[in-house]
Amino acid sequence: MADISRTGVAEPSAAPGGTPQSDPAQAAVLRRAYRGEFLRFVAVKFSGALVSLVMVVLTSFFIFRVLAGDPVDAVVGDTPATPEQVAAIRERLGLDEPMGVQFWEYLRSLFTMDWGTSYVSDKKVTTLLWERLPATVLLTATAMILAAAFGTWVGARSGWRRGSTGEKVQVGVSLTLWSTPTFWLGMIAIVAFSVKLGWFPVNGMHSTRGVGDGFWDEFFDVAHHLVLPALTMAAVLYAQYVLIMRTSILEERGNDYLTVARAKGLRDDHVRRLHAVPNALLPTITLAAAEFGTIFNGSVLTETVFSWPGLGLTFYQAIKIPDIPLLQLLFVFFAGTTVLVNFLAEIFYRFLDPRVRRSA
Amino acid sequence: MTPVLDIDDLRITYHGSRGPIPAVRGVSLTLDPGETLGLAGESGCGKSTLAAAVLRLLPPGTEVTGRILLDGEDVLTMGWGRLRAVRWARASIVFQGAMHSLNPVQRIVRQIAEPIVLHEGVERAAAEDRAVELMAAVGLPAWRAKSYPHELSGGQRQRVMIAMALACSPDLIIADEATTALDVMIQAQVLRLLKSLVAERSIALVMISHDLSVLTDTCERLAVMYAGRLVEYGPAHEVFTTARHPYSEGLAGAFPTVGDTAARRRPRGLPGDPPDPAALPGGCPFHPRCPVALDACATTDVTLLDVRPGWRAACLRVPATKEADV
Amino acid sequence: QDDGGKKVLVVGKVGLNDFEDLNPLDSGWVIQGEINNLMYEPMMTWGQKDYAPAPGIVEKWEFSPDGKTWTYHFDPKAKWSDGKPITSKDAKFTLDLIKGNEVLAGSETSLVDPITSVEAPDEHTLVVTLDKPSGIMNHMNNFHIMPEHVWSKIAKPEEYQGEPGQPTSGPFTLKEFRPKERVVLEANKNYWRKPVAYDELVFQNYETAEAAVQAMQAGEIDFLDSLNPEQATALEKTKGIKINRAPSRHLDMLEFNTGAQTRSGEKLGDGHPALEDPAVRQAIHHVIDKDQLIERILDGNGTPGVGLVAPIFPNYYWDPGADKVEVSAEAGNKLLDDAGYTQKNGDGIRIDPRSKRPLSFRLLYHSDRPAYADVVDFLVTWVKELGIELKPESKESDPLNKDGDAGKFDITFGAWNFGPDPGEDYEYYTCDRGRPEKAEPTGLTMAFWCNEDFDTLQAAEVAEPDVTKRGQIVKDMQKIEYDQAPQIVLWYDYALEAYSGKWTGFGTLPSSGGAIARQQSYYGYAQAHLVGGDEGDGGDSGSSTGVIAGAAVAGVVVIGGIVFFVQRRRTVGERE
Amino acid sequence: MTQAVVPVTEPLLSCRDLGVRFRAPGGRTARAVDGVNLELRPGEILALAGESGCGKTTLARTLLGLERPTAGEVFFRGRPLGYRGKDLKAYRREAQLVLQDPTGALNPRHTVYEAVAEGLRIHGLHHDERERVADALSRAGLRPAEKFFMAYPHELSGGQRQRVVIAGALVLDPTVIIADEPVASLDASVRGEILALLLRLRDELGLSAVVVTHDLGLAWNIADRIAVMYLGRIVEYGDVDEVLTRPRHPYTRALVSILPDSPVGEPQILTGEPPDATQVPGGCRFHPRCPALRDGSAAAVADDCRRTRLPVLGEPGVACHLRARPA
Amino acid sequence: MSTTESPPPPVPADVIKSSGSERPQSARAIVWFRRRAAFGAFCRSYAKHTSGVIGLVVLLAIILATVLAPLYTDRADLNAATAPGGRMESPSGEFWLGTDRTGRPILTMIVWGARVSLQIGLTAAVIAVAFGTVVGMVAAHYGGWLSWLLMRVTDWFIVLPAFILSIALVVALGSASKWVIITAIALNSWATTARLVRAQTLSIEGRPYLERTRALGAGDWHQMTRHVLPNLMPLVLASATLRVSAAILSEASLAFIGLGDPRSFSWGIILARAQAEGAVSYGAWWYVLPPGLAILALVLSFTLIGRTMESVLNPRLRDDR
Ligand SMILES: Nc1ncnc2c1ncn2[C@@H]1O[C@H](COP(=O)(O)OP(=O)(O)OP(=O)(O)O)[C@@H](O)[C@H]1O
Ligand SMILES: Nc1ncnc2c1ncn2[C@@H]1O[C@H](COP(=O)(O)OP(=O)(O)OP(=O)(O)O)[C@@H](O)[C@H]1O
Ligand SMILES: [Mg+2]
Ligand SMILES: [Mg+2]
Repeated sequence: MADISRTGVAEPSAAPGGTPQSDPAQAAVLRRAYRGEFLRFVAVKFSGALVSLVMVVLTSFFIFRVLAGDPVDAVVGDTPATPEQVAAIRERLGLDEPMGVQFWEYLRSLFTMDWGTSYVSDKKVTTLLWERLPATVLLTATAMILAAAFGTWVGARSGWRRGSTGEKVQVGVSLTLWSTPTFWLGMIAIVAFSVKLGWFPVNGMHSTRGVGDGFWDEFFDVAHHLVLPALTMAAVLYAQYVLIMRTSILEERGNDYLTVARAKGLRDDHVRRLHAVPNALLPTITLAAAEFGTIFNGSVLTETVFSWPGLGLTFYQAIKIPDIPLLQLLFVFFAGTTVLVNFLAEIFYRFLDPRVRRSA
Repeated sequence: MTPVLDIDDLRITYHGSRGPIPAVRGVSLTLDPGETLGLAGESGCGKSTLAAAVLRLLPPGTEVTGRILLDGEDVLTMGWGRLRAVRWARASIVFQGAMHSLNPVQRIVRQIAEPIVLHEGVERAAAEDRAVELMAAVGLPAWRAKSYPHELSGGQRQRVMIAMALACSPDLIIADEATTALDVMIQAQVLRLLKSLVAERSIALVMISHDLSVLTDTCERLAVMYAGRLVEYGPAHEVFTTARHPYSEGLAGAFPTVGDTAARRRPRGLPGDPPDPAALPGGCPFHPRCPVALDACATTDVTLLDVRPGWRAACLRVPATKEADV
Repeated sequence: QDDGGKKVLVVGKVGLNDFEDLNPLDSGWVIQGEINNLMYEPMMTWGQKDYAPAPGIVEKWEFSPDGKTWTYHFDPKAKWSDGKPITSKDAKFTLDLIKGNEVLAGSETSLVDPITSVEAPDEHTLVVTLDKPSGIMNHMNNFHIMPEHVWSKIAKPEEYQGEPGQPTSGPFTLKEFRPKERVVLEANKNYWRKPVAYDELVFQNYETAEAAVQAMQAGEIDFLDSLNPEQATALEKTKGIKINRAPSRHLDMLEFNTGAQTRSGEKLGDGHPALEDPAVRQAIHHVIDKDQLIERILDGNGTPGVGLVAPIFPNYYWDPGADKVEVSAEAGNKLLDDAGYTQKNGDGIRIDPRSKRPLSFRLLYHSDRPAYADVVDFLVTWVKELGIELKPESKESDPLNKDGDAGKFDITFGAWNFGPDPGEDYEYYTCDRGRPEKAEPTGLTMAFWCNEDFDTLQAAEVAEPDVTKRGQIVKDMQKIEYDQAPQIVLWYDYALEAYSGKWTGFGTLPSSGGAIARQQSYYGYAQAHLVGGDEGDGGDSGSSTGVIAGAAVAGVVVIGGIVFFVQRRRTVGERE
Repeated sequence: MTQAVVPVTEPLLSCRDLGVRFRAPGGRTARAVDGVNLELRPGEILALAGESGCGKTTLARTLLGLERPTAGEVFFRGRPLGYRGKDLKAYRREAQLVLQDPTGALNPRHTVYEAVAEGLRIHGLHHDERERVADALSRAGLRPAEKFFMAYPHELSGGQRQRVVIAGALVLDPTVIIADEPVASLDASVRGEILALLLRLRDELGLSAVVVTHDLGLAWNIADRIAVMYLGRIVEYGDVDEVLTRPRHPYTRALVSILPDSPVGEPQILTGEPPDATQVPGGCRFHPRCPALRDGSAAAVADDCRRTRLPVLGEPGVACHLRARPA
Repeated sequence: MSTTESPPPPVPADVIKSSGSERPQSARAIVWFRRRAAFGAFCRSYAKHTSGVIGLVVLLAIILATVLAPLYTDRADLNAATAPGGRMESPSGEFWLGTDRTGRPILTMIVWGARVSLQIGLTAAVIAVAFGTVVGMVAAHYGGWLSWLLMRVTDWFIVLPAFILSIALVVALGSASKWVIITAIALNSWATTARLVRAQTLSIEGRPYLERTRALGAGDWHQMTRHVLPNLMPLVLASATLRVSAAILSEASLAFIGLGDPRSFSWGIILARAQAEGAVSYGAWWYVLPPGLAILALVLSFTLIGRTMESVLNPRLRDDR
């Protein structure tokens, strides 16, 4: 009885789910559906990244303004200041304002991209950031490219040849590198290759005495300085990439499609190169992105040991003082970049990997 | 006429972490062109191992003895280059579980075309055209060519696998539990498709399953394996209905015929548990579970005995039943 | 020395990173001052012989009997690096500028405050009138005068960052300024005194002393200061490097919280009350074996500390002579017993009879100075003999200073670069500073110490225009401090400096064995020259070896790759 | 025992207008169960059959109270099922679940004893625990029970594991067992044994059971009645002998037809994929795949098939426009 | 890395029979017996991993050396005032690894420093893992906005450059005391565990045996304590082991940056001191190499142990060593 009344209710008309194969229009329908889902995915991830960024910004304020106190001493230098000077400095830095006002100022500074001036110089900290950024990019990118290229290559091979002596050696080397304190490795490298052998400059990015004025003179000078820090920094990253790639390959290796590929008559290294590696690379991207933050960790230590004039060194210098506005900006920069990279990696990954293009 | 597949006294032993596992223990089989053979047996009896051995796809370190002739050529002794040439061109495999047998990040057309490019040296584009034709043959529309495996349903994926298996016009297709994971209705669809394609192109088919009724429906001949050995081998329908080996009989009984009043409210099965290949009992390996075991069964290792030409069973009782039959 | 025949002196610096600007009128950091001193000749400078005020741009000067009117006569030869003459107008401009600018005046209060007027009756004469006599006018704090024709156009002089190419009065001009990295000075070819004997002076930053020492060992730099004893030893052993061990004006000390309170007597912070008693402080002084510390920590590179003035200032240095506090636990214990600290608790720690608290003091030390950490070990061990306990606490410099300002400590470490003018330095030990007005942290009050006799002397010292008389007063002040012990100066450590054997002639201050770097003058670098005159040397061959090494590394990688490949080929069969 | 209390005619477990919806990805709604009326009589074995994804598992779980219905109600002994903790707990002493995959259904870290005793412990029945466990195990065919007490699941064969799961259900003396594909993951040769066990339990203990399966042969083997589901609805419901030998719904007919030696002649293979619960067609849910519509034998009611919804099947019968109006 | 159920290791088949025939054992005794057997099997399977065994041996050696330190070294030697050696002595029969500038024997420093490094590493790891486990389990079990929030925070912590955040925290808190360092490190490493635990909890909760338990009427508590947690523990343990090595490295790096208590003798501090005292340029390799190698050895041993445990417990990585 109740049933009958319910039969009258109009139902959504049939969706083409029943007979899917024969309708070419469905390709378009599906594509549209996937695209919609992709956009929704992007939106979700984007809002997540946004929340993360907001958290970064808040954390930065909390850590450096609330936890860390009054940095006047850092500003005045070696010679002591009079109370009047101190007051003047506090006023100039806005430190005499109540926390709420400081927070408001802070928020405003975010939107105007005006992060204030460094405590130790009268320069804008953003200027300092831009000045030091290229050196960091050069170093980290070199290290990353080196590490990623060699790491994934070696990782893929050792994963593929699991149990072989070569694999054991590779994994052993990687684990050892992973366990080595970066700064110590740098110290040892300097002593061995610069001081004792004299192959590379001790530190810095340019020769102390200046080189010729030509582009190539400078290029080789910088490249020469780059070798040790880049290798030092690459060591840990390399280990990471080897281990990540190896794991991905191992996960991939158990899959039947590789047996199928072999059964089709592909030779072993084609199976690896055409099937296993591309598929294993995809999860590697996400994993590598998740480890992206460690690059900054490494850059602080490496740049410090090698006096490489990048952001890591700037951060270290700012700690020593501590130069709060600079630290604040660097913190937001490091964390923000990491958040962004992860966001992009997720999107990119989803874009690349058809397996996850559809969440259903 | 050379048989497509001629296996002689094949023995395969895995050397895993748990010690040697004799997965296949002396199997001999021949298959003529266009012939269809069903290979049945419960889990772990060595069916997939046997299939993989045909293309020498076993993991390194596996011990293989005996002889496998593919079109008269011994697979076990051929060089790697020749082996690669033979794989897929002579015999192809439709693997257990299509979900994992397709590369998830390659478009299916590319995967179907891959062996064509490899073995016939044609251009990618031409091979892909052929792939689309093959897809049509298995009932997949051309617009699906650019799909990724996860965009397809289970049945469609299995069709892709079949298209792929047909790609190089092999003489032999081995379908290892090609339909087990599918729903009944889809299973019926795929089976019918496979059957017609194989018949159309007179390809020999080895079909592996543990479902005797499916095999009986699809294949001319039936081979039942138990603990790495063939225990019965004969015409499909006869083996299914009047099995001479108690194991085959038990297995057949597990699949009742709807409408058969004898089976109504009377499920049948074998007592006991499947054997552990690493620790097989002495004598006839089936005797601990055998409802009609003789004392001799515990000590005599029975080999295949003729029931009648083309029908053999590995049971001590075979001659007796044969008499009774007469 | 370098390519193209350019002669370059490369100086390694640890701490070039502390500042980001080079404002000659506002040098908060020693290194800033050092660099500015190389570019700007002061009106009067510190005599190289004994730190006595000596002519700079000003040839000679005199003051009126009441010490309130000072007349300076400018050297007519003096000119800016752009060729324009340096006149008293420039000086007047600069003094007026400082006086009228709050920020700049802030760092020159003792100079600027007493000035009532500055007149330049002619190009070569400057007359400064004061409202009270001031000893500073003898050297005017080494302050730099700026060219009016340039600086009058600078809108915000306090924000001047240091720009290359600006006219200077000293031996160098600024060529390149990369904050935190590198400062390049170019020899001032128009220098009106003797121009320097090389072309460029580079200050290269190093994050750590170690890095700099390694660069020195690798021949990348020619000069390096602020070495620690091990580094000096290490460099001494390196071929072609020479070491200068020279007494300096730097000292390390212990400071006591002598009872932080405001002027109205309100208590500040949480210092231990027993430290208000000079007997306790002096008792501690008795167990500190400065010679042993110098031997063990500094490897002998230092002299035992007395007062704030280091022995390199003969005019001001006070030698305690017979009054010297002897190293004797016995004497210390007697002092404490006599002062009534006779009771001990179960752990053998003396009890303060007034507050009933055991004599257990917190000792703050800087977490980034390992030498202090080692001194702490000695102190803890030594004071135990007095029945006193020390509880060491390490802190970063910044929070440590903050605790110091707030009086939240018992004993802390401190360091000081004295002078050369005693006036400002001793200002910090007057009651004005020791007793802040309000009960809140004020910044840089020292031991919260207050002694009226000392204050009287300080007032007299500041106002004494006669250099010798002033010296005597300063000595008397030191004696009071030594007796009262608001702080215990541990040592005056030596400046340990290394220079390349290719260079020589560095001018030390004082000339009889002083430091080369961190001077308040330009002698150190300006007098240097290459050994054997003009002969430039090809520098190190680092870059070519580097290329070779790079090629070698690449080679190894390539070979490794080939080996890998070949090996894989061989095993390919087994893996299919 | 229990049969004496409950009159034979009154159903032990039933449901009325049961509906379960899930939120599916992409903001869609999956109507997994969409209007089901069902009755389980005491001592009866009811088979629930149908293609993958038609809602069998969901229905079974809802009957057990593991899933809360979004519409309709479940009745046990005539009373609506409560979803408060206490009510559910009481219900769960009476209705037990047997899952498809015995390997997964046993915690690999628990011994057989612990696995079987778990139900007793949850319900605080500490008295005679050992005896009860032993009894349940031997009733499930694991004899001597003590031999298995300390075994871990991975030391047992698949059939033995399923027996342990059944013993775990029996230990609480339930009246109803709901078995979701109880033998699907077992080896063919041991399947029969487990089914025989279920039959025996019914005969000996008077247990009622709902057996979810996609294998009609299995239903033929043990069930008394069968309900064939399609897309969240029951399309045909009746005695096994009746439904499987003379299927009336085209869907049931197709299912039966593809069996080997099928009693209905020519196999009718349905084209297309299994239906999607997020996209339920209007009219008769089966119409897009209906062979009767396709071959024209249902031309008379074709319009109804496409437009008119069928009433929910309340008692044995068939939900088909073709059968509703005998042609 | 996805992790799957870790079935207990294979137990010899005869166990069933033997325990069956000797009936009168108490349930508790049987459980203990089974646990011992399982543990034995775990050990056997662990022992097959050479690298894991090496890691374990090294770790045990380090721990032994640390625990026995008072027997063969004198803590007073580390007091600058009572240090026995001369200035920067190179290794000799008396001082195997030489001395620092105040005459402290480096070997003694390293041996006592191991205590600090281990203590900081272990404490930070334990705090991080405990916290991470709770967060992960709560997030997995309760779902809804709480879970969403927890996972956002977790992801955030995973993504952030941990070392930078640690530095920022220590700088902000102003003091580099042991607890500040521990907090800073722990705060930065709980998230990995939380994510792992959440994934694992979700996977365990999705297992049929939990469904069965629920069908039997079990409540949350029963499910968590009887099923989820025991299945989680091995993995958490393996994860904790890996956390320790990360924590030790973080501590050393922080100390090197200058954030550490200079009077303690953690290995990072020793290296920082060596750097500050000019040991490298002095050529005092005995001051620079051993602490670094010690860090390397300890971190590596924890890593090897953790990885081995992971691969023993995770069948996917297990197939063949
Ligand atoms: N790589 C291997 N290493 C060791 N043992 C193996 C390996 N592959 C299979 N086995 C063992 O060999 C035996 C036969 O396995 P096989 O896969 O051939 O069985 P199957 O008959 O195909 O079973 P199913 O019906 O489950 O697919 C099993 O006992 C299995 O455990
Ligand atoms: N928790 C859930 N969330 C969302 N959708 C679900 C959920 N459970 C089931 N569904 C959907 O409900 C429908 C019915 O599922 P159910 O598992 O009941 O089918 P089934 O008949 O048991 O299938 P099978 O034979 O494959 O076990 C399916 O479309 C499924 O996708
Ligand atoms: Mg198989
Ligand atoms: Mg189901």
